[in-house]
Amino acid sequence: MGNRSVVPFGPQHPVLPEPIHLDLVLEDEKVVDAIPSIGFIHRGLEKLVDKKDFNEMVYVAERICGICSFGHGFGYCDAVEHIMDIEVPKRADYLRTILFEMSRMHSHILWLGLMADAFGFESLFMDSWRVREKILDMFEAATGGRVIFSIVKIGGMRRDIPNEMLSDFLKTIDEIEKDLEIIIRTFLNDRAVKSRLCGVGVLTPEQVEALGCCGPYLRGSGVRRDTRKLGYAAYDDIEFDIVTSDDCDTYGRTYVRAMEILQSISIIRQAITKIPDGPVETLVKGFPNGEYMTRIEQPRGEACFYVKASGKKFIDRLRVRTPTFANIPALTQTLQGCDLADVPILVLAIDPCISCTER
Amino acid sequence: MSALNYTGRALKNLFSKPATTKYPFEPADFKERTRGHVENDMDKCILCGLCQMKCPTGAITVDKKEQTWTIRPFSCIQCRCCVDGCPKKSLSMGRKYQEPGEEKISKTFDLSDSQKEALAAQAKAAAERAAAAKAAMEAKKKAEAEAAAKASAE
Amino acid sequence: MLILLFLFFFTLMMSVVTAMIREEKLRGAVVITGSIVMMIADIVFCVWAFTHGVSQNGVMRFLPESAVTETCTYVFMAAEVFLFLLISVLSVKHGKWYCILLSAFGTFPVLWLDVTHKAVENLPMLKIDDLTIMMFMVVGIVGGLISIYAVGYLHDYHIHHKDVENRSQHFQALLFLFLTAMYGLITSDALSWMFFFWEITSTISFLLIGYTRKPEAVTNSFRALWMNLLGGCGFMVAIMYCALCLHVGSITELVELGPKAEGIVIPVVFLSLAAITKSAQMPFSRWLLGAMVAPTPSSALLHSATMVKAGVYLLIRISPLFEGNLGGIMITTIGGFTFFAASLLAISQSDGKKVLAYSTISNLGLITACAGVGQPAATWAAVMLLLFHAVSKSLMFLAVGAVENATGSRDVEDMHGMIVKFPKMAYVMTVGICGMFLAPFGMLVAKWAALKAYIDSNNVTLVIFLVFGSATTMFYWGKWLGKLYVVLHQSERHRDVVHKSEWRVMYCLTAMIVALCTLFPMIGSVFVQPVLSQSFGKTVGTIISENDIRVMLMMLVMIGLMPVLAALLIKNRKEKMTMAYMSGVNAGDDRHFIDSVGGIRPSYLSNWYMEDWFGEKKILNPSLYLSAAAVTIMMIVAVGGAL
Amino acid sequence: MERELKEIPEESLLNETQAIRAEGYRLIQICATTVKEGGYEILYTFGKGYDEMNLRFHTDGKKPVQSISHIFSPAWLYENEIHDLFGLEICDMVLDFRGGLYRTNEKAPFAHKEEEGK
Amino acid sequence: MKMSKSPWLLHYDASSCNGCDIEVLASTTPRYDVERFGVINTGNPKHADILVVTGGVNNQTKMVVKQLYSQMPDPKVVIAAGICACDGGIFKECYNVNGGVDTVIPVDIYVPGCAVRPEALIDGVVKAVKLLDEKREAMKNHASCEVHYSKKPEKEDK
Amino acid sequence: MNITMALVSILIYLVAAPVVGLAFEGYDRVVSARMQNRKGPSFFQPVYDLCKLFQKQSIVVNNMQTALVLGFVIFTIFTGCIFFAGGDILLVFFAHSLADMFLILAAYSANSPYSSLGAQREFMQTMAYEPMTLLTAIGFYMVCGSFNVSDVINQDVPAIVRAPGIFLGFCFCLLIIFRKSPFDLATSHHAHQEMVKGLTQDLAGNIYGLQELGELYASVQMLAIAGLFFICKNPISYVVAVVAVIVVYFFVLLADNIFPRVKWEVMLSSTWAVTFILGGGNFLILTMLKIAGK
Ligand code: SF4
Ligand code: SF4
Ligand code: SF4
Ligand code: SF4
Ligand code: SF4
Ligand code: SF4
Ligand code: SF4
Ligand code: SF4
Repeated sequence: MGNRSVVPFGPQHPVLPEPIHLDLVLEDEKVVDAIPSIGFIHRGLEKLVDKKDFNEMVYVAERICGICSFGHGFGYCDAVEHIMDIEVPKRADYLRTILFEMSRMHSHILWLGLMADAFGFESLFMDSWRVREKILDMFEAATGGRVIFSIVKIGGMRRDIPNEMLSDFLKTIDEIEKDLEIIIRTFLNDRAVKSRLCGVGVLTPEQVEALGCCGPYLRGSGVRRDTRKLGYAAYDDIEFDIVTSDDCDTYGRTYVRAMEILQSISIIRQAITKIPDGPVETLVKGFPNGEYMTRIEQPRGEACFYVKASGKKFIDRLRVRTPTFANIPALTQTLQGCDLADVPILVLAIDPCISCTER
Repeated sequence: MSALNYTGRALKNLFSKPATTKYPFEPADFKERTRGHVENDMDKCILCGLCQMKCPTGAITVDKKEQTWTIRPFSCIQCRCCVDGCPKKSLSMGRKYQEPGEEKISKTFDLSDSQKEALAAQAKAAAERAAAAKAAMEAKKKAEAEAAAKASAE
Repeated sequence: MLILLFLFFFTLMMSVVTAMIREEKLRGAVVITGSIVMMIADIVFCVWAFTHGVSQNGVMRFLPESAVTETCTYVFMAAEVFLFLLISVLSVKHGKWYCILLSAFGTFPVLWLDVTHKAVENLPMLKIDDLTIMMFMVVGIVGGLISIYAVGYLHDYHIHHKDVENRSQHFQALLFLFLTAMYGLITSDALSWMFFFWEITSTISFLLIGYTRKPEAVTNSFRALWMNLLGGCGFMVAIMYCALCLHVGSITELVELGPKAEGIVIPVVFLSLAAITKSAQMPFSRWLLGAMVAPTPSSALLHSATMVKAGVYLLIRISPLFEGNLGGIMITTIGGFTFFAASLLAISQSDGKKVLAYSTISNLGLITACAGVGQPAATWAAVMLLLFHAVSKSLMFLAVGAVENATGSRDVEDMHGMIVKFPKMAYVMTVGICGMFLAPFGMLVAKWAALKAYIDSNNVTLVIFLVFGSATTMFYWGKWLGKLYVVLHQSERHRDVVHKSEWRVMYCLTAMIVALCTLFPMIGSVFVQPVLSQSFGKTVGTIISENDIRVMLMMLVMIGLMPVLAALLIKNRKEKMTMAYMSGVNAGDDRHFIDSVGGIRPSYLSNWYMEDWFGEKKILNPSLYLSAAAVTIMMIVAVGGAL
Repeated sequence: MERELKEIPEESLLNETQAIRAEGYRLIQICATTVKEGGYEILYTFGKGYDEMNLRFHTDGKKPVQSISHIFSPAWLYENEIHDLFGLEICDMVLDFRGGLYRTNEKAPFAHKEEEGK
Repeated sequence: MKMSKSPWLLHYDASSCNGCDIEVLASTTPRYDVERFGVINTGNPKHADILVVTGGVNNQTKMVVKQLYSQMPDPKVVIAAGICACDGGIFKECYNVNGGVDTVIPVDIYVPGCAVRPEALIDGVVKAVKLLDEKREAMKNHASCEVHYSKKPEKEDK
Repeated sequence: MNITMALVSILIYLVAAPVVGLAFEGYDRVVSARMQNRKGPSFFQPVYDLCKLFQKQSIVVNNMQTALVLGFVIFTIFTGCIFFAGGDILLVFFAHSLADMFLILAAYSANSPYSSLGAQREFMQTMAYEPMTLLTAIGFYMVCGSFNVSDVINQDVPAIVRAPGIFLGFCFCLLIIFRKSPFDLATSHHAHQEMVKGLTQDLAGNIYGLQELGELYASVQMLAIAGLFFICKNPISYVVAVVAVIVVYFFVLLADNIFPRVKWEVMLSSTWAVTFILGGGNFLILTMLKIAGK
């Protein structure tokens, strides 16, 4: 029967504000095969190490992605700090943790909104993004930027966040928590919403491990692994449980993300109460020499920053393996056999950040 | 499992005040730390060129000859690097962002007259010092040469 | 009267003559002239019958002298034995023993009836009324046109299908023979005569389906045979019962008994059984699909326009007997169900002929259901449906056949972009398809009348079947129509290998559709209403109000003006041409895009077929079982109740 | 977290990988680096729980590198990337884009180390 | 009625870091709600009046940007949102960044910022909208039309 | 209804329908925005939008598009004329599907994947709601003994009294016809859809404007049918009908804002189920009443 057709999905496509391209092989509305192409926003920024010195690379690293900009800046600094054996002041570690978790919150809320948009629930999308603005306000107050912060540096933080501001944050976070209640309830309990999420893109724990997935995508399939438990920054001092879900489908992933927002709220509260006073940066002397790979938990999962340097102003190699990159093989797998109407949902399920994927 | 969870919020929103700002009909409110644009206090700048060197996008040009400091706001990524690195604290971050425009303008600032004078004075002083040093050096050389000549003569 | 005889024997003679001419060119000429003569005779006969007898008395019945009847009866008996032998020989050859049994069971009791003179005698054997005239128009004109079409078609067919032995003279001969039988069938009033022609058409259909002699064709032909023979057995039982218990021998007499007569239900259900097998209603629908292996002219003529109509023709004839009895319920349920189920099934088909086949089954279901209501208004709708369907559907078959010869495929998907590649054909098909389902074209009008009639007869189930069924009908026709209208820029045109004669035939049919749409109020009131008034014994009022007719004619005119308007528009506007949207990766035109690996790939989107929902695998068997159960139960109940 | 780095000869890549797979590791990443002295080194990182296992070998880039995508299925993505950015031939990938994954302005931009400095 | 009252917007991410993208999207959400000015975020070039491009362009997105631009009906305005779109930003030295959007299509309004602020974007849209009216006036005099199809179809499709 | 009356009401329809349609759309835009806690556009935004579309350049993918879209508009308007001239409701629905067919063909003709997908889905939608619309016409016939609008409005009691199920079923279908969540499958105003804009993907500039105009006429017509349920001899009933239509539309908007979009399977089966239960059930009861009444 001659009813197989190939549809170019993306790079310009409204449910994918980012230019990923998929060749969807369709049979009616069924997707029988999907081939991704991810080269559209490749910039080649890893090669910038030849042109920017290791300090300037922080600005580049931050702009690997605008959503978890903080994490990328941090990850890069962490790797260099390891190579150079720099002890970061405790207060800086706590500030980093707080900002990191705020990033996670804003990223997950953003994701919830986009997901709502993907299944056509416009008011839910609007509501999520309304709440997110409050977090951006906090960012702006603390760092002066809404999405790109320019606040970490090798050896600590460029600016301190005063304690009064931190306690204001606590209040805002309470508000956010209240606002989120109905949003999370709609996502997790609404029958109509569940009908779009449950049973879509099922991957068993074995499959996600074999496909090398990470982040909420992994935990949504019941695997308990969260790189934060490695204890970088101040995570060692903070109590939190890894959120997992045994649903193994897009609903599970949604659940994990929704719960991680609440978890971040709790982490921020703990960190703000525990934060010590003191300096936020140490002096950095000399040039890095050696190699190191930092693994951190970005909102979308584990990101690896591999830095190799040979004692010069310019490092030899920076390689960033981002979570989306790791999840793309899983995406292609779940797309096979899904409905066309599920494609946006499945693409969003990995929370794609093509910017960092292609760098 | 429940249905129609969102009905209440939708209806409530309908009858409550929207969350929308009044911008552009009212001015936007920026936070104290907002990184909007780079300002240079031309009273303080010494045209050392450090900012030009540090800027990751090359948005700043310092022309020592013409005594101007130029920024291309359509290249500046508000990283605040120049501000932090300015030895004279002449740079600062303004809270208002650069206005959008039909052209990628660049803004050139002349050194303020007082600063020009100060710089000139400094330069003069430096030149004098240099001249003095030169003179001293030459005198020394001369002395040495003389001493050498003396020695060879002996 | 002479004209009728001429028509009859001329067609028969044509059959014999074509069978004997080997030389293709000559045969073609003979067939074309013969067909034209036949069509003219047919029209003359219709006009004559209409202006004489019929218009005055509403009906003409012929009571031939008994000597003639006698002779005919013997001829028929001989022919029947011959048919039986033919079937037996072929069945033995292919190891299908059960066909012999069925054939024997259908043939011999009737022979016995005639031989023992138990049959009712001194009957008016023939009857001509408006309905007959209408059928004559359909059979004669559509049949003639298709015979002409077949000349060119077969020529190409054998060019493309080298593996099939060229037996086109037989094919042509059988077509004429079939037409003869059809003429006989529609003029017969006596049940036994009708039965005789009935069996002939079954056999010819069997032979034509097996034309290619490929294994698949053989299997399908035997499936068609046994189902039709089974129907024949039903017919036979009805005849026996009528003769032995009710002492009637003709349809007219049977109808005169009225729906309330004692035991009437038995012949009614058995005749219905015969009718639903012939009209390929569920559960007997599968033979019609199998019949699609036959060359297209036979599909167009036998399996859509005429032979399958014999079943519903019979139902229309006896429709007054359905009022308020189990036979009626059985027929309406089966018909309504078939209408809905077959249209669902058609959604999942991409083979053009299969879509047509399912659509035929579906529409026949609608006609069946209409006839089964037993109300004049419903029967009016049935007759109109029959008329429109015959013309539109045969056009579609011919068009698909022509496309297949021109492009090598009859798949709907391959008609992608026809408007650019083969514009003439696209327009012809557009008329054919619109004729099948869109307002203000014929089928829809008839469907509308049917709907009204169902509501008025308080038949809730039928209304529900109809509303759902017409929605599904729209889907499968609509997506076919859509495929034709894809504009594929700069595509190569198909070479127009379709013969002039074929084009002429298709143009004729297209014109007929348009004419029918324009003239349907007149046809309805002049031809159909009188028949109904007479057979139902009451006057039948207007079915569709004048206002609506006016509105629809306006729509028709507007649609007619659309192309003109379009032409004007395109002339006077200068639009910017741009590429179709493909997410921004068109490869420089709007037929290709750049795929994931950087290659260039043609862009093409197929229609939806939704095998998982409407596929044959999903719903064919359940609906067959369901309908089989329904038929069995209702027959048992009806027969049991009557006895 | 345990972290281990093994330098291996190029030929034993498949064997080592196979063994690692058998131990229940997953693929974390593959990273190629241009070595100043010439050639490339390729670093494979595998993980099991929080533990990490690295393999590294040096290749001169003259003969194709074996793909491990038969052993670790997501490897095709990394390997295609390395092929496109470093110009290394990689053979037997399960999904081969043949250079179409990143359609970069210049071919294999990482193949050569640029002179340092701005 | 002025065109400026209903600017529909098409957003394309040519190679941005997402920072600008999410800010473009954020400007459609309740806080900034550009729909106050009639802006609808259509995903379809054929319905759009304003093309908002974020990020610099590379050879692969160059075609896409060009094509989207050509699919928009006149009058149309292009906004380059973010420093990357204006001149390549921090990535302008990357081997795979050709520079700002103006290397490919004419840009009407540059909106700076890294990331671009929603307020700036609103200002940009307000400016763009005025241009729409101007262009409409200019367009009344000449109607452009161009056809570009490949010469010959390669064989039959499917 | 005599000829002059009919002509007058057709004239009023031709002029007023776009205005009413735009008013409803403005109502839609404002209320939706407010439900999403946004300020939203002005009430007159749809007017601006439409005017803008007509000022844009016309770009086409092929030359047939214009003609087909024009066909859609002409027949949609014609459909309304039948209705407002007091014509046959059944014919109104038939003409409506004819008009829709033109739009679908326009989408098909573009040969773009998204247009074609939109066309398929539009077929699916039509297939989903058509049984219910036919039943609506039948319902009027059962209640009033005539398919003609002119007879329906001369009833003593409004149709809603005896056909509440059919009314509800019809309202359910309005969700599909107005392309609202959960059923905006074939195209959508806010294009966050896997289909991009589906059906209207390749219509641009003033041709898209034409299509929008057609949709306005169509939606007014559908709202009028919903209102027809409330109309009887009594002049006050017209006021009731207007209020009822506004309320119905409000619920459509509410549904739009509290549901995710569903897949076609769910749309088809739920719509058919509603048709069968509400429409079919109501029809069955009406039939039984009729038989009993005899
Ligand atoms: S996923 Fe986020 S960053 Fe990426 S395009 Fe969408 S909104 Fe922007
Ligand atoms: S995937 Fe990478 S770039 Fe994208 S948001 Fe996450 S960490 Fe940032
Ligand atoms: S670093 Fe400061 S003092 Fe030096 S040139 Fe720049 S602005 Fe002037
Ligand atoms: S310390 Fe500063 S002022 Fe002195 S030479 Fe260095 S850069 Fe120039
Ligand atoms: S803020 Fe950053 S980008 Fe802007 S001028 Fe200063 S250093 Fe350059
Ligand atoms: S290229 Fe021209 S002639 Fe060919 S299909 Fe397109 S519009 Fe028609
Ligand atoms: S301008 Fe800044 S925020 Fe925007 S895309 Fe470029 S790097 Fe990202
Ligand atoms: S082909 Fe040339 S002249 Fe004709 S419309 Fe196109 S651009 Fe104008």
